[in-house]
Amino acid sequence: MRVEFFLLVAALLFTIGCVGVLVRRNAIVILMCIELMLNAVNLTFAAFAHESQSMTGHVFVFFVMTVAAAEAAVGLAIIIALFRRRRTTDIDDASLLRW
Amino acid sequence: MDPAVARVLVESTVKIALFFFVVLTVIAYMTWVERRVSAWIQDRRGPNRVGPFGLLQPLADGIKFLFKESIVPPHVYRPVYLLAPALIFIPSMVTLSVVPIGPAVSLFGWNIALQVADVDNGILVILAFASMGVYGIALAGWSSQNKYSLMGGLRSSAQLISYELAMGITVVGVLMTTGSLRLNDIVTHQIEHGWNVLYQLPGFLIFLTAAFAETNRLPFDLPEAETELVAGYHTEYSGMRFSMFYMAEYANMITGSALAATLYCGGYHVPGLHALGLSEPVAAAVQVLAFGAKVAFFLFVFVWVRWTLPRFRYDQLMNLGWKALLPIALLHLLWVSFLVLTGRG
Amino acid sequence: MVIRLLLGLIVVVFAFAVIRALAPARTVLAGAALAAGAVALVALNPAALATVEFWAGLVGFAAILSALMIVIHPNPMVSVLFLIVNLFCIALFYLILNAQFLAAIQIIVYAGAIMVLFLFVVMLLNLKAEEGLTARGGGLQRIGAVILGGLFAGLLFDAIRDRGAQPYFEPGSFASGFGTARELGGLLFTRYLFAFEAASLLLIAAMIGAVILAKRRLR
Amino acid sequence: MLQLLWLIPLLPLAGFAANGLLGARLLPRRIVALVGCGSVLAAFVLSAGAVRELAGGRFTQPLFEWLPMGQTPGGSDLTVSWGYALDPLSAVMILVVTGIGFLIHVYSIGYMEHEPRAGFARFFAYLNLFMAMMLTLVLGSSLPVVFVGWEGVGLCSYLLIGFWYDRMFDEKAKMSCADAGRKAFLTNRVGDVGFVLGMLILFGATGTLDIQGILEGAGSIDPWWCGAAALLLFLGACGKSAQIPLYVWLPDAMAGPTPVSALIHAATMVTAGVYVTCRMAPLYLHAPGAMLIVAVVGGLTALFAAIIGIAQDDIKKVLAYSTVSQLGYMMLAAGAGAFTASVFHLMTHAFFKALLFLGAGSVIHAMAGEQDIRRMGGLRRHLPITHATFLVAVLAIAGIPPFAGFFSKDEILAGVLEMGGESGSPVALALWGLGILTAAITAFYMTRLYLLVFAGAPRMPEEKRHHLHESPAVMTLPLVVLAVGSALAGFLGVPEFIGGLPNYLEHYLAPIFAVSGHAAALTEQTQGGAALSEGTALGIALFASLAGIASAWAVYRRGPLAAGPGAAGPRGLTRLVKGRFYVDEAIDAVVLAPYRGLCRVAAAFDERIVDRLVNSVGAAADLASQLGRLAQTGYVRNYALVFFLGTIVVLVFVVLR
Repeated sequence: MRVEFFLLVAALLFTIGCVGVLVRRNAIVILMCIELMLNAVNLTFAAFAHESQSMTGHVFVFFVMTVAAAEAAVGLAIIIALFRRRRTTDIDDASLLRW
Repeated sequence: MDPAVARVLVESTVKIALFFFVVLTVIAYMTWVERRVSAWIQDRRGPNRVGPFGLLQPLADGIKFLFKESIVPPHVYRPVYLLAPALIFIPSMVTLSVVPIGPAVSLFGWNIALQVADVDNGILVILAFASMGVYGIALAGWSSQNKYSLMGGLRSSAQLISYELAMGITVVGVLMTTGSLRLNDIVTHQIEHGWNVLYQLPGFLIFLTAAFAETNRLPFDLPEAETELVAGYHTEYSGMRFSMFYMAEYANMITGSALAATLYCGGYHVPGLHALGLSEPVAAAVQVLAFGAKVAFFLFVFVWVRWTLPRFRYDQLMNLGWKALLPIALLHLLWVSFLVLTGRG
Repeated sequence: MVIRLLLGLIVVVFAFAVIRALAPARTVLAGAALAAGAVALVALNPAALATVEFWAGLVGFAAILSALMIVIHPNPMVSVLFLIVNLFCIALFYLILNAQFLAAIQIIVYAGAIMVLFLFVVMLLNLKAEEGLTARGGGLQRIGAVILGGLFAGLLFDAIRDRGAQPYFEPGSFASGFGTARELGGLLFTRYLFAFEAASLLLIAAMIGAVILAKRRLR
Repeated sequence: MLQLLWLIPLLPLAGFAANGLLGARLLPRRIVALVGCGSVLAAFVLSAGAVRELAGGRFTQPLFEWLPMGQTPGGSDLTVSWGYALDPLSAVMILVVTGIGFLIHVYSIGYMEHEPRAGFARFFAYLNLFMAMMLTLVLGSSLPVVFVGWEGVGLCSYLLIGFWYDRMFDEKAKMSCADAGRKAFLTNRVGDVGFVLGMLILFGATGTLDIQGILEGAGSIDPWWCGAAALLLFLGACGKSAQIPLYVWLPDAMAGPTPVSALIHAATMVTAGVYVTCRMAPLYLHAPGAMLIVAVVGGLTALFAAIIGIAQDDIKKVLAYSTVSQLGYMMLAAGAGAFTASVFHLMTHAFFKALLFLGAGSVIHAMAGEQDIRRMGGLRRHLPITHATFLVAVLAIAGIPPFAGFFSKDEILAGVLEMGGESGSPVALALWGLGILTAAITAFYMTRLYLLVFAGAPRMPEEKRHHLHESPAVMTLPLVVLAVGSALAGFLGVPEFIGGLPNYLEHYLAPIFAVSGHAAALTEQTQGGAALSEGTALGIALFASLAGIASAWAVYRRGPLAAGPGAAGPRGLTRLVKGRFYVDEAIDAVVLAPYRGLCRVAAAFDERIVDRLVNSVGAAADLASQLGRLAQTGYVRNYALVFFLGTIVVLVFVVLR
């Protein structure tokens, strides 16, 4: 079967993740959407690795996972801190950047 | 359909059927064992009415559960509520499916591995699905939409994550000595070099403790601590669903025992068996029985501990997990790597 | 070209519309549709069971469906569950792509650790369903997001399409070591050693950061 | 002693520093007074020693390079060095300044006793600063140095006129003391412009600012430039020495404490203009036209101020106008080329005018601040010493022999006659007439003043009369000394023809006023004799003075109530005179009103156009940011959306390329 299949799936997942980040207001969901995007990228890496028969792609996936783990940990910590202050995880309530 | 595929299909189906039959039976009788042993420990009689020694008690219980009305409270989050009990079963089953219960034997001209799935990354599969165990409980607790359940779910998720770490690290020790992720290789390696428990006693103990925590049994049964949380995550469950939680607990016990036996106690290995020079099928049978014996022993230990030790307090639990087991496990890992470097083990 | 872009746009918008119509009320229905499709396909052509394409397609469909559910469903917990499903799908993809080790750690790290963390937080904060995605924050934002997403997808499709034909590949046709932990470990500890150490540092930093951030009050 | 010249201005400056910095808080009155007077006394002693050592020669003491300005293409050095020069002229000046200055310092101790300590210290600090500046002015060896002193004394006069900046000076004109100070300062600025311009012209013409150099080079200057420079310098002199039309500030300068009026606005500062004119004598000798103008202006000022003086009721105002008129006299002399006479009169005037002011101060002190002579009278019994000294001064200024004023005034008149030469040019004769007339009027109003203050029956209210008391010794002593001075100073310049005494001053100053050949020639020509014999002239002058006194006696013997013009509501000429010819009002209408209008226009322009422009810039920025901030919704999602859009744009370029 063709690699394009995986690429297309990954592209769709990535797009959906993007849209999710833009659409949702719940910080946790947004974080999850980001994880989704990362996974889409991972999938692309794996697919290309498979195509070019080299495991470099796998290494990258590995590192992306590491980063994702770190990102999730910190992100969730931030969300908890935010929740403590504002009793909400709605990012629109954390709009202190506003004029 | 070419014969190869057909054979794979047939073999797998047979194995899976057998597997489920055995496991479910064992689970059923574990309930009886538990009650008898606890009775014995507490100097009581325990169930002895239904059949000889009450051996038919589990059957009766099963029937009773089946005919009980299963109530779904209106306030629960239905899909998840229904999903949770099933989720609890899957991980333990999957984990168990990669455990070799005996050496490969040739039957009817076929060479059959006594193991549902012989996976290259067996250890990884174990770790992966062991970590999945939390979902059932957590979701059950959450979907019940009830404070006690939620607390139970929270506790279990925190607890499982904490103890997985230690568990995983000790397992890493095992696979380092073996140099392979296949459980068969691990067993054979133990057959050749001696059981891991001899070299990695601390690791073994940590693994056992973590296994207790993973199964949410005393002294780690805080998610369902009846004195604090009514019944924790399965407060809202009743009838067959409740029994599924119950069975899942035993399934987990079996998995834990099987893993302990496989990883540290040489799996189906019987020291000095080849000296007897039995024919292959007989030897295989003996080894399977030996494996069963080891698992049975660990199951007994589970029960034994449950009725002996009191429950931890929550902070004690966390401290034990993070401040005691984890560091020890890391040190132990150092020790193991030292062993590997010096070629022993 | 433009047509392809529009096509991608329509695809995504349509998908969103459909799922919004069905979900969240009847999330089961989506799964049912999935199962039905699979069954129908098998009924038409049993041999498909043995082909990689069948399973890949099935998994892909499940993946996209679950991804959509993540975004659509107002209840964070459900989103978490569907994300787990999605991660499993991707793990399966890894298996199909001969990356067993990746598949394993995908489940261990993501499903086993990260998602449990999400689950834990959602339960800890005991979040209720988001009061309708249509709440304030502007429809413009949402519509714009969807349209842009469509464009984006269209562009990606276009780029993928323009890669030119690549040879088919057989999942089996591989050097035995490909994708195993041993190979990957070899790479990690030789060529990518520095990156590996850097990653470990990153993890420590993240850990400390998380502790500091989540601490109720620093001493 | 001569080498310590630089110390003379420095000592009072040190005193100023000490009193100014520490006086207000740390030093007790006693110390403040000690420092104030001591420094001046020391300066006086030094000056005396220096003058003795000088012995009529000339001594220059360059101290340091002040304004290094490189060289002209011609190669002459433009550097202005800070230095002092002592010659007979400046010798006379520093002796007068430090001597009288010291006396007035002493007097001030008593006069200012009621001041709070801070004010006391401030007063002495200012006085010392004034002394330092005045000495710098007098000793400066180059015009810029002189100018520094010039401005410095201006500053001090401003500070001291406004010393009681919180008090009202002229209720009718709504003029506070601070206003008076400002008026003086600004009026002086007008003159200073002239001074600076003249200085620059001379610099351009002679390539140096060193006075000696300028005077030596004076002969070679183009006559036009020479005249211009002379006139411009004279403009400056008008400012300082209160000549028409810039005299208006002096009467108002009486807002300051009386010692200040005595020291600055009678004895010393106001004579700076005369001094500079005399100092620049050779220059003027090269510009006869300018000299004529000087003479005319001086003469007119003398008469004009004297007339106004008749009608003043404020004791200090009377003295102020008499000062103006006397300054006019000096200018007249200078213009007539009788520089010696000018300086002579300057000196004598310093004595008796200081005496008059101090006497007036003593009176005011006794009257607890009352200054209106119509409410005085009969003080003869209460203030014997003051009365005696004051009488001496009156006789001196009225020109009664043998008091100082007689000689100096006579010499001036003689000088004017000499200018006219044998035939007696009509201008000279006219000027001489002016002088005589002024003499008579001066005698008149001084006598009037004396009679109204000391003679006749007391007109002040009862309770005041009990408070009347003679001033303390610290005030009367200087009076006595000055009285002696104004009685005898005249004998320094007894005209030859009377004989008896040689004309010390003339001989002493001769080397200065007989410099260049041209000047010598000019003096030769005038030396030829005059239209009238000196004796006759002297007689006429004396007669005029006596006439003035007699008429005044006739009018005011029985007090002002019987006074014809002074009594009933002023009419016609009297009114005009009482209104001081409305010069202030005239200046206000002619100069200030248009100026204010201009200011108003400028202000309007600033507000309407400039400010509005600036504000509109700010408003534009504000508006822009108001628009820009709309992009800042504060919702992360919006930012993310834009970010995503950007990504897509980039992607379009990458993919569709």
